[in-house]
Amino acid sequence: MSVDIVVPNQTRYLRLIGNIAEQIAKELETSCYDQDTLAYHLNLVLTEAVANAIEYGDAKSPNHNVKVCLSIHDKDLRISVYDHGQGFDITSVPAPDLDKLEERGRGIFFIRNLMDTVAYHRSEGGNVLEMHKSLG
Amino acid sequence: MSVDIVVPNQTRYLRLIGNIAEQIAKELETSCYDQDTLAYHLNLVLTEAVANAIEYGDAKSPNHNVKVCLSIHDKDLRISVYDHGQGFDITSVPAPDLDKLEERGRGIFFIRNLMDTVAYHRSEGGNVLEMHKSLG
Amino acid sequence: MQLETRMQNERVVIAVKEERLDAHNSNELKERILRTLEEGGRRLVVDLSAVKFIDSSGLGALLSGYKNANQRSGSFILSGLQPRVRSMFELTRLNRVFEIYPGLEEALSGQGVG
Amino acid sequence: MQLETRMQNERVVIAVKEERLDAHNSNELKERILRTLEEGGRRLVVDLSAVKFIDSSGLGALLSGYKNANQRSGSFILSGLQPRVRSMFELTRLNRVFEIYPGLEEALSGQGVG
Ligand SMILES: Nc1ncnc2c1ncn2[C@@H]1O[C@H](COP(=O)(O)OP(=O)(O)O)[C@@H](O)[C@H]1O
Ligand SMILES: Nc1ncnc2c1ncn2[C@@H]1O[C@H](COP(=O)(O)OP(=O)(O)O)[C@@H](O)[C@H]1O
Repeated sequence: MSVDIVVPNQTRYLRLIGNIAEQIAKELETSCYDQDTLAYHLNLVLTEAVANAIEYGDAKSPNHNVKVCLSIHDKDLRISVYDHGQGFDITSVPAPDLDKLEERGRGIFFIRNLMDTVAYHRSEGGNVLEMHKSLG
Repeated sequence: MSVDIVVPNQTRYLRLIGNIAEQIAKELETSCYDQDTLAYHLNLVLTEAVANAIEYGDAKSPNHNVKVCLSIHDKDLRISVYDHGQGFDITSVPAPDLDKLEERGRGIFFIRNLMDTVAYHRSEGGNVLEMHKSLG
Repeated sequence: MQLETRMQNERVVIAVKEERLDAHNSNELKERILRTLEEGGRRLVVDLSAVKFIDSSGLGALLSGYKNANQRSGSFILSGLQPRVRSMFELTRLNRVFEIYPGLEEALSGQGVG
Repeated sequence: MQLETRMQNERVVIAVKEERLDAHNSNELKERILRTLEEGGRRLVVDLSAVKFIDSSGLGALLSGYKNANQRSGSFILSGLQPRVRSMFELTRLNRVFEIYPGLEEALSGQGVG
Protein backbone atom coordinates (compact mmCIF):
# COMPACT_ATOMS: atom_id res chain seq x y z
CA MET A 1 0.00 0.00 0.00
CA SER A 2 1.20 3.50 -0.72
CA VAL A 3 -0.13 7.03 -0.47
CA ASP A 4 1.52 10.04 -2.14
CA ILE A 5 0.39 13.52 -1.20
CA VAL A 6 1.28 16.83 -2.82
CA VAL A 7 0.10 20.02 -1.13
CA PRO A 8 1.01 23.70 -1.40
CA ASN A 9 3.76 24.60 1.09
CA GLN A 10 1.34 26.10 3.58
CA THR A 11 0.88 25.04 7.18
CA ARG A 12 -2.88 24.83 6.80
CA TYR A 13 -2.31 21.47 5.05
CA LEU A 14 -0.55 19.94 8.06
CA ARG A 15 -3.89 18.84 9.42
CA LEU A 16 -4.84 16.99 6.23
CA ILE A 17 -1.52 15.18 6.08
CA GLY A 18 -1.65 14.31 9.77
CA ASN A 19 -5.22 13.06 9.45
CA ILE A 20 -4.41 10.90 6.43
CA ALA A 21 -1.54 9.40 8.43
CA GLU A 22 -4.00 8.57 11.22
CA GLN A 23 -6.39 6.91 8.77
CA ILE A 24 -3.56 4.78 7.42
CA ALA A 25 -2.49 3.83 10.94
CA LYS A 26 -6.04 2.58 11.60
CA GLU A 27 -5.63 0.00 8.82
CA LEU A 28 -2.23 -1.31 9.87
CA GLU A 29 -1.88 -4.64 11.58
CA THR A 30 0.57 -4.17 14.39
CA SER A 31 1.36 -6.61 17.09
CA CYS A 32 3.66 -4.48 19.19
CA TYR A 33 1.85 -1.19 19.03
CA ASP A 34 -1.40 0.28 20.29
CA GLN A 35 -3.28 1.50 17.20
CA ASP A 36 -4.19 4.94 18.58
CA THR A 37 -0.66 5.53 19.79
CA LEU A 38 0.71 4.58 16.39
CA ALA A 39 -1.81 6.95 14.79
CA TYR A 40 -0.62 9.83 17.00
CA HIS A 41 3.02 9.03 16.32
CA LEU A 42 2.62 8.92 12.54
CA ASN A 43 0.60 12.11 12.68
CA LEU A 44 3.37 13.77 14.70
CA VAL A 45 6.25 12.53 12.55
CA LEU A 46 4.56 13.78 9.39
CA THR A 47 3.52 17.06 10.96
CA GLU A 48 7.08 17.77 12.10
CA ALA A 49 8.69 16.71 8.83
CA VAL A 50 6.27 18.63 6.64
CA ALA A 51 6.43 21.72 8.88
CA ASN A 52 10.22 21.70 8.38
CA ALA A 53 9.87 21.17 4.64
CA ILE A 54 7.58 24.20 4.54
CA GLU A 55 9.73 26.37 6.82
CA TYR A 56 13.17 25.58 5.40
CA GLY A 57 12.21 24.63 1.88
CA ASP A 58 12.50 27.52 -0.51
CA ALA A 59 10.35 30.13 1.14
CA LYS A 60 11.04 32.38 -1.85
CA SER A 61 8.57 30.53 -4.02
CA PRO A 62 5.31 30.64 -2.14
CA ASN A 63 3.64 28.44 -4.71
CA HIS A 64 5.94 25.55 -4.27
CA ASN A 65 4.54 22.22 -3.28
CA VAL A 66 5.56 19.76 -0.62
CA LYS A 67 5.49 16.08 -1.51
CA VAL A 68 5.01 13.26 0.96
CA CYS A 69 5.20 9.54 0.16
CA LEU A 70 4.05 6.88 2.57
CA SER A 71 4.34 3.18 1.89
CA ILE A 72 3.78 0.00 3.80
CA HIS A 73 5.05 -3.34 2.55
CA ASP A 74 5.42 -6.43 4.73
CA LYS A 75 5.20 -4.47 7.99
CA ASP A 76 7.81 -2.00 6.77
CA LEU A 77 6.64 1.59 6.95
CA ARG A 78 8.55 4.11 4.84
CA ILE A 79 7.92 7.84 4.78
CA SER A 80 9.65 10.32 2.47
CA VAL A 81 9.19 14.08 2.70
CA TYR A 82 10.64 16.19 -0.11
CA ASP A 83 11.72 19.82 0.04
CA HIS A 84 13.34 22.29 -2.33
CA GLY A 85 15.46 24.23 0.16
CA GLN A 86 19.19 24.55 0.90
CA GLY A 87 19.18 21.24 2.71
CA PHE A 88 21.08 20.49 5.93
CA ASP A 89 23.26 17.89 7.53
CA ILE A 90 20.89 15.97 9.77
CA THR A 91 23.73 14.06 11.41
CA SER A 92 25.02 17.33 12.84
CA VAL A 93 21.69 18.22 14.49
CA PRO A 94 22.35 17.48 18.17
CA ALA A 95 19.80 15.97 20.50
CA PRO A 96 18.17 18.88 22.33
CA ASP A 97 19.22 19.58 25.92
CA LEU A 98 15.88 18.84 27.53
CA ASP A 99 16.81 20.78 30.67
CA LYS A 100 17.23 23.97 28.69
CA LEU A 101 13.87 25.51 27.98
CA GLU A 102 14.42 26.23 24.30
CA GLU A 103 11.27 26.99 22.39
CA ARG A 104 12.50 25.14 19.33
CA GLY A 105 14.48 22.11 18.30
CA ARG A 106 12.21 19.22 19.26
CA GLY A 107 10.99 18.31 15.76
CA ILE A 108 13.89 16.12 14.68
CA PHE A 109 14.02 14.80 18.24
CA PHE A 110 10.46 13.51 17.95
CA ILE A 111 11.13 12.04 14.52
CA ARG A 112 14.27 10.22 15.70
CA ASN A 113 12.45 8.97 18.77
CA LEU A 114 9.44 7.61 16.95
CA MET A 115 11.03 6.14 13.81
CA ASP A 116 13.65 3.38 13.53
CA THR A 117 15.87 5.08 10.96
CA VAL A 118 16.05 8.66 9.67
CA ALA A 119 18.18 9.99 6.82
CA TYR A 120 18.29 13.20 4.78
CA HIS A 121 19.96 13.64 1.40
CA ARG A 122 19.75 15.26 -2.02
CA SER A 123 17.18 13.83 -4.41
CA GLU A 124 15.15 14.80 -7.48
CA GLY A 125 16.69 18.27 -7.70
CA GLY A 126 15.88 18.88 -4.04
CA ASN A 127 16.15 17.03 -0.78
CA VAL A 128 14.36 14.19 0.91
CA LEU A 129 13.91 13.18 4.51
CA GLU A 130 13.61 9.39 4.52
CA MET A 131 12.22 7.60 7.53
CA HIS A 132 11.60 3.97 8.23
CA LYS A 133 9.87 2.00 10.93
CA SER A 134 9.26 -1.70 11.32
CA LEU A 135 5.75 -2.52 12.53
CA GLY A 136 6.64 -6.21 12.93
CA MET B 1 -3.24 19.52 -4.22
CA SER B 2 -3.20 15.87 -5.14
CA VAL B 3 -3.36 12.52 -3.39
CA ASP B 4 -2.50 9.21 -5.07
CA ILE B 5 -3.37 5.98 -3.35
CA VAL B 6 -2.37 2.44 -4.25
CA VAL B 7 -3.92 -0.42 -2.29
CA PRO B 8 -4.22 -4.18 -2.80
CA ASN B 9 -7.46 -5.02 -4.64
CA GLN B 10 -9.29 -6.01 -1.48
CA THR B 11 -12.50 -4.52 -0.19
CA ARG B 12 -11.03 -4.01 3.28
CA TYR B 13 -9.26 -0.95 1.87
CA LEU B 14 -12.50 0.76 0.83
CA ARG B 15 -12.77 2.31 4.26
CA LEU B 16 -9.29 3.85 4.08
CA ILE B 17 -9.93 5.33 0.66
CA GLY B 18 -13.32 6.65 1.68
CA ASN B 19 -11.91 8.15 4.87
CA ILE B 20 -9.08 9.87 3.02
CA ALA B 21 -11.66 11.33 0.65
CA GLU B 22 -13.56 12.69 3.67
CA GLN B 23 -10.40 14.26 5.10
CA ILE B 24 -9.73 15.97 1.78
CA ALA B 25 -13.31 17.23 1.60
CA LYS B 26 -12.84 18.84 5.02
CA GLU B 27 -10.07 21.03 3.59
CA LEU B 28 -11.93 22.15 0.49
CA GLU B 29 -13.36 25.60 0.22
CA THR B 30 -16.79 25.26 -1.29
CA SER B 31 -19.39 27.92 -1.61
CA CYS B 32 -22.23 25.87 -2.98
CA TYR B 33 -21.83 22.74 -0.92
CA ASP B 34 -22.25 21.72 2.70
CA GLN B 35 -18.87 20.33 3.78
CA ASP B 36 -20.21 17.16 5.42
CA THR B 37 -22.43 16.40 2.45
CA LEU B 38 -19.49 16.83 0.10
CA ALA B 39 -17.45 14.52 2.36
CA TYR B 40 -20.14 11.83 2.15
CA HIS B 41 -20.47 12.21 -1.60
CA LEU B 42 -16.74 11.92 -2.27
CA ASN B 43 -16.56 8.96 0.08
CA LEU B 44 -19.41 7.30 -1.82
CA VAL B 45 -18.07 8.03 -5.31
CA LEU B 46 -14.68 6.57 -4.41
CA THR B 47 -16.18 3.60 -2.60
CA GLU B 48 -18.34 2.73 -5.62
CA ALA B 49 -15.58 3.26 -8.18
CA VAL B 50 -12.96 1.30 -6.23
CA ALA B 51 -15.41 -1.51 -5.41
CA ASN B 52 -16.01 -1.87 -9.16
CA ALA B 53 -12.29 -1.75 -9.92
CA ILE B 54 -11.81 -4.56 -7.40
CA GLU B 55 -14.78 -6.63 -8.58
CA TYR B 56 -14.34 -6.32 -12.33
CA GLY B 57 -10.61 -5.70 -12.52
CA ASP B 58 -8.66 -8.85 -13.09
CA ALA B 59 -9.85 -11.07 -10.30
CA LYS B 60 -7.39 -13.71 -11.53
CA SER B 61 -4.44 -11.93 -9.96
CA PRO B 62 -5.35 -11.51 -6.31
CA ASN B 63 -2.21 -9.50 -5.65
CA HIS B 64 -3.06 -6.79 -8.08
CA ASN B 65 -3.31 -3.22 -6.87
CA VAL B 66 -5.93 -0.58 -7.40
CA LYS B 67 -4.74 2.96 -8.00
CA VAL B 68 -6.73 6.08 -7.20
CA CYS B 69 -5.69 9.65 -8.03
CA LEU B 70 -7.45 12.65 -6.58
CA SER B 71 -6.55 16.20 -7.46
CA ILE B 72 -7.95 19.62 -6.78
CA HIS B 73 -6.83 22.68 -8.73
CA ASP B 74 -8.73 25.94 -8.83
CA LYS B 75 -11.96 24.40 -7.50
CA ASP B 76 -11.73 21.60 -10.04
CA LEU B 77 -11.89 18.18 -8.48
CA ARG B 78 -10.64 15.27 -10.57
CA ILE B 79 -10.73 11.62 -9.57
CA SER B 80 -9.23 8.74 -11.54
CA VAL B 81 -9.64 5.10 -10.61
CA TYR B 82 -7.55 2.55 -12.52
CA ASP B 83 -8.31 -1.10 -13.09
CA HIS B 84 -6.72 -3.97 -15.00
CA GLY B 85 -9.85 -5.78 -16.10
CA GLN B 86 -11.65 -6.32 -19.42
CA GLY B 87 -13.10 -2.86 -19.34
CA PHE B 88 -16.64 -1.91 -20.34
CA ASP B 89 -18.57 0.68 -22.29
CA ILE B 90 -19.87 3.02 -19.64
CA THR B 91 -22.09 4.87 -22.12
CA SER B 92 -24.10 1.68 -22.57
CA VAL B 93 -24.81 1.27 -18.87
CA PRO B 94 -28.44 2.38 -18.58
CA ALA B 95 -29.82 4.36 -15.68
CA PRO B 96 -31.36 1.83 -13.30
CA ASP B 97 -35.13 1.47 -13.23
CA LEU B 98 -35.65 2.71 -9.69
CA ASP B 99 -39.07 1.07 -9.48
CA LYS B 100 -37.58 -2.35 -10.05
CA LEU B 101 -36.11 -3.67 -6.86
CA GLU B 102 -32.80 -4.86 -8.30
CA GLU B 103 -30.15 -5.56 -5.72
CA ARG B 104 -27.40 -4.21 -7.95
CA GLY B 105 -26.70 -1.50 -10.48
CA ARG B 106 -26.76 1.66 -8.36
CA GLY B 107 -22.99 2.28 -8.27
CA ILE B 108 -22.59 4.05 -11.61
CA PHE B 109 -25.92 5.75 -10.91
CA PHE B 110 -24.50 7.32 -7.73
CA ILE B 111 -21.30 8.32 -9.48
CA ARG B 112 -23.16 9.96 -12.37
CA ASN B 113 -25.47 11.72 -9.94
CA LEU B 114 -22.76 13.13 -7.73
CA MET B 115 -20.09 14.07 -10.28
CA ASP B 116 -20.31 16.55 -13.16
CA THR B 117 -18.65 14.37 -15.79
CA VAL B 118 -17.77 10.68 -15.90
CA ALA B 119 -15.76 8.83 -18.57
CA TYR B 120 -14.14 5.42 -18.84
CA HIS B 121 -11.42 4.45 -21.30
CA ARG B 122 -8.21 2.48 -21.84
CA SER B 123 -5.08 3.83 -20.20
CA GLU B 124 -1.66 2.68 -19.00
CA GLY B 125 -2.18 -0.89 -20.14
CA GLY B 126 -5.49 -1.01 -18.28
CA ASN B 127 -8.55 1.17 -17.87
CA VAL B 128 -9.40 4.32 -16.03
CA LEU B 129 -12.64 5.79 -14.74
CA GLU B 130 -12.23 9.56 -14.89
CA MET B 131 -14.55 11.80 -12.95
CA HIS B 132 -14.73 15.52 -12.60
CA LYS B 133 -16.64 17.95 -10.44
CA SER B 134 -16.52 21.70 -10.15
CA LEU B 135 -16.61 22.96 -6.57
CA GLY B 136 -16.97 26.56 -7.74
CA MET C 1 -18.54 -7.49 10.89
CA GLN C 2 -20.29 -6.53 14.11
CA LEU C 3 -23.91 -7.68 13.93
CA GLU C 4 -26.08 -8.12 17.00
CA THR C 5 -29.15 -10.33 16.67
CA ARG C 6 -31.69 -10.48 19.47
CA MET C 7 -35.40 -11.08 20.12
CA GLN C 8 -37.34 -8.07 21.31
CA ASN C 9 -41.15 -7.57 21.37
CA GLU C 10 -41.53 -10.72 19.27
CA ARG C 11 -39.36 -9.27 16.56
CA VAL C 12 -35.88 -10.31 15.54
CA VAL C 13 -33.73 -7.20 15.77
CA ILE C 14 -30.51 -7.22 13.75
CA ALA C 15 -28.42 -4.26 14.85
CA VAL C 16 -25.58 -3.27 12.52
CA LYS C 17 -22.75 -2.14 14.78
CA GLU C 18 -20.55 -0.74 12.03
CA GLU C 19 -19.97 2.83 10.86
CA ARG C 20 -19.76 1.68 7.26
CA LEU C 21 -22.06 -0.68 5.39
CA ASP C 22 -20.21 -1.19 2.10
CA ALA C 23 -18.99 -3.80 -0.38
CA HIS C 24 -16.63 -5.09 2.27
CA ASN C 25 -19.28 -6.21 4.74
CA SER C 26 -22.73 -5.94 3.11
CA ASN C 27 -22.67 -9.56 2.03
CA GLU C 28 -22.34 -10.65 5.62
CA LEU C 29 -25.46 -8.66 6.53
CA LYS C 30 -27.31 -10.20 3.58
CA GLU C 31 -26.35 -13.70 4.74
CA ARG C 32 -27.36 -12.97 8.32
CA ILE C 33 -30.78 -11.77 7.22
CA LEU C 34 -31.25 -14.84 5.01
CA ARG C 35 -30.23 -17.17 7.81
CA THR C 36 -32.62 -15.48 10.20
CA LEU C 37 -35.48 -16.04 7.75
CA GLU C 38 -34.44 -19.64 7.16
CA GLU C 39 -34.45 -20.22 10.89
CA GLY C 40 -38.08 -19.12 11.00
CA GLY C 41 -37.77 -15.42 11.90
CA ARG C 42 -40.67 -13.58 10.24
CA ARG C 43 -40.75 -10.10 11.75
CA LEU C 44 -37.37 -8.51 11.17
CA VAL C 45 -36.10 -5.10 12.23
CA VAL C 46 -32.70 -3.96 10.97
CA ASP C 47 -31.38 -1.21 13.23
CA LEU C 48 -29.01 1.06 11.32
CA SER C 49 -28.50 3.70 14.00
CA ALA C 50 -24.73 3.10 14.19
CA VAL C 51 -24.29 3.31 10.42
CA LYS C 52 -22.84 6.59 9.16
CA PHE C 53 -22.13 5.47 5.61
CA ILE C 54 -23.94 3.16 3.20
CA ASP C 55 -23.08 2.39 -0.42
CA SER C 56 -25.01 0.70 -3.24
CA SER C 57 -24.08 -2.78 -2.03
CA GLY C 58 -25.40 -1.95 1.44
CA LEU C 59 -28.70 -0.88 -0.09
CA GLY C 60 -28.62 -4.09 -2.13
CA ALA C 61 -28.22 -6.25 0.97
CA LEU C 62 -31.24 -4.57 2.56
CA LEU C 63 -33.27 -5.01 -0.63
CA SER C 64 -32.38 -8.68 -0.66
CA GLY C 65 -33.66 -8.96 2.91
CA TYR C 66 -36.83 -7.08 2.02
CA LYS C 67 -37.59 -9.32 -0.95
CA ASN C 68 -36.82 -12.54 0.86
CA ALA C 69 -38.95 -11.55 3.84
CA ASN C 70 -41.84 -10.69 1.50
CA GLN C 71 -41.56 -14.05 -0.27
CA ARG C 72 -41.99 -15.70 3.10
CA SER C 73 -44.85 -13.35 4.05
CA GLY C 74 -42.65 -11.86 6.73
CA SER C 75 -42.11 -8.24 7.58
CA PHE C 76 -38.88 -6.32 7.16
CA ILE C 77 -38.45 -2.87 8.62
CA LEU C 78 -35.60 -0.43 9.13
CA SER C 79 -34.89 1.90 12.01
CA GLY C 80 -32.46 4.60 13.06
CA LEU C 81 -31.27 5.94 9.70
CA GLN C 82 -28.88 8.85 10.12
CA PRO C 83 -29.71 11.82 7.87
CA ARG C 84 -26.98 11.21 5.29
CA VAL C 85 -27.77 7.51 5.15
CA ARG C 86 -31.41 8.38 4.68
CA SER C 87 -30.54 10.68 1.80
CA MET C 88 -29.10 7.69 -0.09
CA PHE C 89 -32.49 5.98 0.24
CA GLU C 90 -34.09 9.12 -1.11
CA LEU C 91 -31.71 9.43 -4.06
CA THR C 92 -32.61 5.86 -5.07
CA ARG C 93 -36.26 6.27 -4.00
CA LEU C 94 -35.89 3.26 -1.73
CA ASN C 95 -37.48 5.31 1.05
CA ARG C 96 -40.75 4.54 -0.75
CA VAL C 97 -40.03 0.82 -0.68
CA PHE C 98 -38.85 0.22 2.86
CA GLU C 99 -40.87 0.75 5.97
CA ILE C 100 -38.60 3.09 7.92
CA TYR C 101 -38.94 4.20 11.54
CA PRO C 102 -36.92 6.98 13.19
CA GLY C 103 -35.78 4.80 16.09
CA LEU C 104 -35.89 1.24 17.29
CA GLU C 105 -38.60 2.03 19.84
CA GLU C 106 -40.98 3.30 17.17
CA ALA C 107 -40.10 0.31 14.99
CA LEU C 108 -40.96 -2.13 17.78
CA SER C 109 -44.26 -0.46 18.60
CA GLY C 110 -45.05 0.24 14.95
CA GLN C 111 -48.55 -0.33 13.67
CA GLY C 112 -49.45 -2.21 10.55
CA VAL C 113 -46.36 -4.30 10.84
CA GLY C 114 -46.14 -8.01 10.03
CA MET D 1 -7.74 29.84 15.63
CA GLN D 2 -10.38 29.38 18.29
CA LEU D 3 -9.08 30.81 21.58
CA GLU D 4 -11.37 31.79 24.44
CA THR D 5 -9.97 34.20 27.01
CA ARG D 6 -11.91 34.90 30.19
CA MET D 7 -11.41 35.92 33.86
CA GLN D 8 -12.27 33.23 36.36
CA ASN D 9 -11.30 33.09 40.07
CA GLU D 10 -8.90 36.00 39.52
CA ARG D 11 -7.06 34.04 36.85
CA VAL D 12 -6.98 34.63 33.13
CA VAL D 13 -8.09 31.41 31.50
CA ILE D 14 -7.07 30.91 27.86
CA ALA D 15 -8.99 27.93 26.51
CA VAL D 16 -7.65 26.43 23.28
CA LYS D 17 -10.70 25.34 21.33
CA GLU D 18 -8.83 23.43 18.64
CA GLU D 19 -8.20 19.72 18.18
CA ARG D 20 -4.71 20.41 16.85
CA LEU D 21 -2.06 22.74 18.26
CA ASP D 22 0.59 22.70 15.55
CA ALA D 23 2.84 24.88 13.40
CA HIS D 24 -0.24 26.28 11.72
CA ASN D 25 -1.75 27.89 14.81
CA SER D 26 0.76 27.74 17.68
CA ASN D 27 2.09 31.19 16.91
CA GLU D 28 -1.33 32.64 17.46
CA LEU D 29 -1.51 31.06 20.90
CA LYS D 30 1.95 32.40 21.69
CA GLU D 31 0.90 35.92 20.69
CA ARG D 32 -2.30 35.71 22.70
CA ILE D 33 -0.38 34.69 25.82
CA LEU D 34 2.13 37.52 25.30
CA ARG D 35 -0.62 40.08 24.84
CA THR D 36 -2.38 38.87 27.96
CA LEU D 37 0.83 39.38 29.95
CA GLU D 38 1.41 42.79 28.39
CA GLU D 39 -2.10 43.81 29.34
CA GLY D 40 -1.29 43.02 32.97
CA GLY D 41 -2.56 39.46 33.35
CA ARG D 42 -0.30 37.70 35.86
CA ARG D 43 -2.01 34.44 36.76
CA LEU D 44 -2.57 32.50 33.57
CA VAL D 45 -4.22 29.14 33.02
CA VAL D 46 -4.09 27.56 29.57
CA ASP D 47 -6.86 24.99 29.25
CA LEU D 48 -5.90 22.31 26.72
CA SER D 49 -8.84 19.97 27.29
CA ALA D 50 -10.03 20.26 23.66
CA VAL D 51 -6.58 19.57 22.23
CA LYS D 52 -6.07 16.07 20.88
CA PHE D 53 -2.79 16.69 19.11
CA ILE D 54 0.23 18.84 19.91
CA ASP D 55 3.51 19.11 18.02
CA SER D 56 6.89 20.63 18.89
CA SER D 57 5.78 24.13 17.93
CA GLY D 58 2.77 23.85 20.24
CA LEU D 59 5.06 22.86 23.10
CA GLY D 60 7.28 25.81 22.08
CA ALA D 61 4.39 28.27 22.29
CA LEU D 62 3.57 27.05 25.80
CA LEU D 63 7.23 27.30 26.84
CA SER D 64 7.33 30.85 25.52
CA GLY D 65 4.32 31.66 27.70
CA TYR D 66 5.89 29.97 30.71
CA LYS D 67 9.15 31.90 30.35
CA ASN D 68 7.49 35.23 29.75
CA ALA D 69 5.15 34.80 32.70
CA ASN D 70 8.12 33.91 34.93
CA GLN D 71 10.03 37.01 33.78
CA ARG D 72 7.10 39.09 34.93
CA SER D 73 6.78 37.11 38.19
CA GLY D 74 3.46 35.76 37.00
CA SER D 75 2.18 32.22 37.13
CA PHE D 76 1.50 29.99 34.16
CA ILE D 77 -0.30 26.71 34.56
CA LEU D 78 -1.80 24.11 32.25
CA SER D 79 -4.96 22.08 32.63
CA GLY D 80 -6.88 19.32 30.89
CA LEU D 81 -4.14 17.49 28.99
CA GLN D 82 -5.48 14.45 27.18
CA PRO D 83 -3.37 11.31 27.70
CA ARG D 84 -1.62 11.39 24.33
CA VAL D 85 -0.93 15.11 24.61
CA ARG D 86 0.47 14.51 28.06
CA SER D 87 2.77 11.82 26.71
CA MET D 88 4.42 14.43 24.47
CA PHE D 89 5.22 16.46 27.59
CA GLU D 90 6.70 13.34 29.11
CA LEU D 91 8.81 12.47 26.08
CA THR D 92 10.34 15.97 26.24
CA ARG D 93 10.33 16.00 30.07
CA LEU D 94 8.31 19.20 29.99
CA ASN D 95 5.93 17.65 32.50
CA ARG D 96 8.64 18.49 35.05
CA VAL D 97 8.69 22.11 33.95
CA PHE D 98 5.04 23.01 33.72
CA GLU D 99 2.60 23.05 36.56
CA ILE D 100 -0.13 20.74 35.17
CA TYR D 101 -3.59 20.10 36.62
CA PRO D 102 -5.94 17.37 35.46
CA GLY D 103 -8.85 19.77 34.94
CA LEU D 104 -9.68 23.44 34.96
CA GLU D 105 -11.40 23.18 38.32
CA GLU D 106 -8.28 21.84 40.02
CA ALA D 107 -6.18 24.46 38.25
CA LEU D 108 -8.40 27.26 39.53
CA SER D 109 -8.39 26.01 43.11
CA GLY D 110 -4.73 24.96 42.92
CA GLN D 111 -2.44 25.71 45.85
CA GLY D 112 0.96 27.36 45.64
CA VAL D 113 -0.11 29.19 42.50
CA GLY D 114 0.84 32.78 41.68
N1 LIG E 1 14.00 20.29 5.68
C1 LIG E 1 14.99 21.01 6.28
N2 LIG E 1 15.80 21.79 5.54
C2 LIG E 1 16.79 22.49 6.12
N3 LIG E 1 17.05 22.48 7.44
C3 LIG E 1 16.27 21.73 8.23
C4 LIG E 1 15.20 20.94 7.70
N4 LIG E 1 14.63 20.28 8.73
C5 LIG E 1 15.29 20.64 9.83
N5 LIG E 1 16.29 21.50 9.56
C6 LIG E 1 17.28 22.07 10.50
O1 LIG E 1 17.30 21.27 11.66
C7 LIG E 1 17.04 22.06 12.81
C8 LIG E 1 16.25 21.27 13.83
O2 LIG E 1 14.95 21.03 13.35
P1 LIG E 1 13.76 20.74 14.35
O3 LIG E 1 14.25 19.75 15.35
O4 LIG E 1 12.56 20.40 13.57
O5 LIG E 1 13.58 22.10 15.15
P2 LIG E 1 13.06 23.51 14.69
O6 LIG E 1 12.53 23.40 13.30
O7 LIG E 1 12.04 23.84 15.69
O8 LIG E 1 14.26 24.40 14.77
C9 LIG E 1 16.31 23.28 12.30
O9 LIG E 1 16.54 24.40 13.12
C10 LIG E 1 16.92 23.47 10.93
O10 LIG E 1 18.12 24.20 11.01
N1 LIG F 1 -14.38 -1.10 -13.67
C1 LIG F 1 -15.30 -1.82 -14.36
N2 LIG F 1 -14.87 -2.75 -15.25
C2 LIG F 1 -15.78 -3.47 -15.95
N3 LIG F 1 -17.09 -3.32 -15.84
C3 LIG F 1 -17.57 -2.41 -14.98
C4 LIG F 1 -16.70 -1.61 -14.19
N4 LIG F 1 -17.46 -0.79 -13.44
C5 LIG F 1 -18.74 -1.07 -13.74
N5 LIG F 1 -18.82 -2.06 -14.66
C6 LIG F 1 -20.05 -2.60 -15.28
O1 LIG F 1 -21.10 -1.68 -15.08
C7 LIG F 1 -22.21 -2.31 -14.42
C8 LIG F 1 -22.89 -1.33 -13.48
O2 LIG F 1 -22.02 -1.02 -12.39
P1 LIG F 1 -22.64 -0.53 -11.03
O3 LIG F 1 -23.63 0.52 -11.33
O4 LIG F 1 -21.51 -0.18 -10.12
O5 LIG F 1 -23.45 -1.75 -10.45
P2 LIG F 1 -23.00 -3.18 -9.92
O6 LIG F 1 -21.50 -3.18 -9.79
O7 LIG F 1 -23.71 -3.27 -8.61
O8 LIG F 1 -23.49 -4.16 -10.93
C9 LIG F 1 -21.62 -3.51 -13.73
O9 LIG F 1 -22.56 -4.53 -13.56
C10 LIG F 1 -20.49 -3.91 -14.66
O10 LIG F 1 -20.98 -4.71 -15.69
